[in-house]
Amino acid sequence: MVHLAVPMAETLTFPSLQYRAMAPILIVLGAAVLGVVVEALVPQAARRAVQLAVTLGGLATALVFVVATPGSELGVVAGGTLAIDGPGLFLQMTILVVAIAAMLVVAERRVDPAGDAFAPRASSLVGSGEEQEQTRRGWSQTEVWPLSLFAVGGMLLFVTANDLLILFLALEVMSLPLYLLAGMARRRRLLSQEAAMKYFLLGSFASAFLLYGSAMLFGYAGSLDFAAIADAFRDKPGQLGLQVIGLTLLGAGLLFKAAAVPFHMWAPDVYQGAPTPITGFMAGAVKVAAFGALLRVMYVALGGAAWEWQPAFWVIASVTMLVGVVLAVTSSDIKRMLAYSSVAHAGFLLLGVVAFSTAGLSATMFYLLAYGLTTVGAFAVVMLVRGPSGEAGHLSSWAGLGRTSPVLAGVFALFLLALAGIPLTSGFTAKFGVFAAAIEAGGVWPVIAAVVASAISAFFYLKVIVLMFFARPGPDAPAVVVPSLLTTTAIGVAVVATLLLGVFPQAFLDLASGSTPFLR
Amino acid sequence: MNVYTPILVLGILAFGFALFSVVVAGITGPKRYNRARLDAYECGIQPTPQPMGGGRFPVKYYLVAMSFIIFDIELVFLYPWAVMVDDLGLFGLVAMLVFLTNLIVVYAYEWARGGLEWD
Amino acid sequence: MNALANLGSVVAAGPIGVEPDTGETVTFWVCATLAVLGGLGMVLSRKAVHSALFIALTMINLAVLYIAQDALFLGMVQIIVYTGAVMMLFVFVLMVVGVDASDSLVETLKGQRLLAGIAFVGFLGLLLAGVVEAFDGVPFVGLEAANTAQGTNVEGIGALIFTRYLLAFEVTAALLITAAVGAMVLTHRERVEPRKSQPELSTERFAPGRHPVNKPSPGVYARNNAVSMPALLPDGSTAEDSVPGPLRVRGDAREADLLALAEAEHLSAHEAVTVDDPYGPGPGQTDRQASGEESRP
Amino acid sequence: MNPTNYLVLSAILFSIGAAGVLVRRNAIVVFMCIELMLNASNLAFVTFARMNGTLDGQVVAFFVMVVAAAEVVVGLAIIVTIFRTRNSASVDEPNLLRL
Repeated sequence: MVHLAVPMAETLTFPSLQYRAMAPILIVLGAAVLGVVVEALVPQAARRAVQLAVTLGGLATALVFVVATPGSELGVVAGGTLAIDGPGLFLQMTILVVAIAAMLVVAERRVDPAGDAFAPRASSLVGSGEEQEQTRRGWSQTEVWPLSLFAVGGMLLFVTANDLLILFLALEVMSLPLYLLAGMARRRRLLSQEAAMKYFLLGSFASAFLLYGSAMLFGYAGSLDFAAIADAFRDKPGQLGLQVIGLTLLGAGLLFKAAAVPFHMWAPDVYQGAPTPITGFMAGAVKVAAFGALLRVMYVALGGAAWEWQPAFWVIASVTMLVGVVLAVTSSDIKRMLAYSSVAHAGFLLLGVVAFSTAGLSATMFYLLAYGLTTVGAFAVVMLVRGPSGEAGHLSSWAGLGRTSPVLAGVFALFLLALAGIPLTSGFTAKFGVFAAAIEAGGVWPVIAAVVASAISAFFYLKVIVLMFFARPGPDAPAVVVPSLLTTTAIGVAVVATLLLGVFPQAFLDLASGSTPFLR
Repeated sequence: MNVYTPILVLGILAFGFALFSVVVAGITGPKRYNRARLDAYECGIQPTPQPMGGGRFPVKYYLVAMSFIIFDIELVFLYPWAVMVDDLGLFGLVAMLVFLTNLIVVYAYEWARGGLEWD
Repeated sequence: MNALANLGSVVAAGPIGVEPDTGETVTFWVCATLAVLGGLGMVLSRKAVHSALFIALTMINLAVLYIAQDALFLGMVQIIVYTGAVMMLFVFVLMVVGVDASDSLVETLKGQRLLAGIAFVGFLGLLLAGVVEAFDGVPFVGLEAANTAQGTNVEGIGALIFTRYLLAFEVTAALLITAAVGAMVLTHRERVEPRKSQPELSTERFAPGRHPVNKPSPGVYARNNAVSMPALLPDGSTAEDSVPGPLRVRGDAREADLLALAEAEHLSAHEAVTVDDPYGPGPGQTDRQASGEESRP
Repeated sequence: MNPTNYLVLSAILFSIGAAGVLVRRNAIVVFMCIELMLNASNLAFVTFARMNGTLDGQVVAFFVMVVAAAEVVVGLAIIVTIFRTRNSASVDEPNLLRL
């Protein structure tokens, strides 16, 4: 045998797996696998209830484990591929809270007379007799739950990835279920499927760039580990071209998920086409995950090259904000408007990232918490305003909503004010934090651009509010549906968070700043 | 000569054989044409260009193709594990069992939901 | 396995921390040329099937280059997973979608191709500048030591997967489950009604208006041997259901040809067949006549 | 031969793939172009592995192949589904998502 000819094999050292530190990730992924088992074993009628219990139970347990992680468990775990540290835990907590709220909205089935927001079977042809029969029998595509759990598991990995390979894998674990979920809407299925295809093609295009960037950084540093890459940037001058290519392509891949200009073109189409609960989930949780990963990559791995990426990021941040708000002003569909608003918020968030300081890190994390919850709430409200053939997307049908259903319009107005960054809402505190961090880092001009963008954004948010409260309802005024307890809870959580983070933000600001900095 | 020569020779042989077969068949085979010869045989279908909507695979076989890929990947993971099984010991066995459990879950799901039924 | 391992060690014995030798140089230039041609062919060919074949060419050549670079296991996986499974799925989907589906190469956005070309050249230039600047003249450390640390290349990779990259390995399982569930959700049409049992099927078969026995077989005459030709009933009319359903649906069924009808009439009148043959010689005797060979019994 | 040639080849293939994504309109061909980009990345990883004398790069390339396979299953399922709904697989065709 060949073995005789070669030297004795080196003995292997197995990684010590710190299960406690990885518990939230393992719980969520385990719950997802359990969800697939449920799909296999539980009969159709009972599936939804069981899946709901597994999903919410899994997410809540993971949240408890995240919050209760003892400080002694913090560290770089799983053979150095995962960093469970303060920012990582804060971001994981944010993702889980946003995901729980989003899952409550996903579970809603009182709003649409036919059932939940998803096709009874995504494989049936639209409008076929088969589909009508499935709708009549009240079937629902319960695979939505395990798929969402896989996406959440990917997000939890994404924000703690400390290694280029795990970063890439986590990106895919997060994205693949979302591509699928985007194409499963009950109403306007073709639009939904086109959104899924667009999201998929552009998303894999972006992850190919991320991968090539990783390859270049691997070639430069000789290691996949973030800490080793940071050391290389510190100790190994030269090969500048390789550094720049690597961080540009890696940054492009991450900025795509964050929906920053010029990688934003998927956002409006996908947000509009996807089932609205999933849109809320994507807009809230994916944004948190993408920025979490971006923060870690930029601060830990590429921190030594900050002088290389900071100028470009100042520009990207400014352009993203301005392009986002200008496009939002011109859109007449409520979901597209919120999508462009999410692009603009990516720009504001980038201000915190590019500040490259502890203040910037904690401000960005606080912003993500505030923005994530507000967005989930806003999309939940969008789901409730319905015309005869589904959601009333066009802005004109929102006219006079303040008169017919003042509570709902008031809640939506609160969310819009928070997104605009009006004082006493979470949006104000969040924006104030990133602006301060950016000015501290010398980005005066980008902050001026941000103030201008905020002013423009206030214009279109207020336009919607004025439309709701001061315009007369049109002849085809949509009906506002009273949701079940699930969605009500989600909206309630979002309202409380929006007010709490706006009026008494200090505890959360302390939590965010107390969790910095990144371990490496 | 070096180590690449056998590979190169093998490649040339394979290519040459394919070329030889095609060319020789064309040269030595008898050529007798008539209309009936172009017809499909008794059980065959008329050799006309397929109209749109025909000549496609049914989509249900996608699941078969998908299962092939999933278990193909299982195979390429099993191979390095099998080669290293003595060194990896219990640790590797448990790691592999966790992985396999996941794939068994996939299999159970497909089976229970009728994804493996042939008709 | 033994042969593979031997090949691995032989290949590994080639370039060790030095310039690649002549054999590798030749391999590189042959395979690199083919790989680039495959890539260009994929982008430029009009039909999706041709694109698929071109990219398969690229992938196989990349597999050879992996093996040439001491990545024996990876070369094999490239062939098994990429060329064997992934491209198979691509071609399969092309068969589902219809092989004929070709791409109109007409630009939908004006000047888009020009812009893409410029972007291509610029991007390539940047990549090349960066890579060449960084590594020009840097020698390879080589994988001799790494490949033999655990015995062979496969064992070295196995050792890494199950130690440092264990988490990545387990996370891959999540990806595979997602893929399988996704494929099921999107393409598996679940039965609304339970499957019919044998007794139910046979009751149905004997219901009024159904065919309890075989349908008439198609008109396979001496002059025409394809199933798309309907059979003739004794009264000279055609039996429509003698042609298989799918052919009828697709419009592939042919008219019973007039020659055959005339023939049938003559036969029924016990006359010799003297109709002019509008199609040329039929099967059977015609082979020999057409080729001018000697006729032999 | 200069070992950098492998990296040059990888850059060329990656650029061809990226250009193909921008030029082609058929969703399946666009997806093939993305696969070419992943392959080019793998070649870079394998070359760097040899340059650095560690197997890490090969392991990454191995995982990328596995990820690509999962991605293909999901992506082609989406494309097949949309095709069944619309009997066409062109990215631009009756595009409801345009403003």
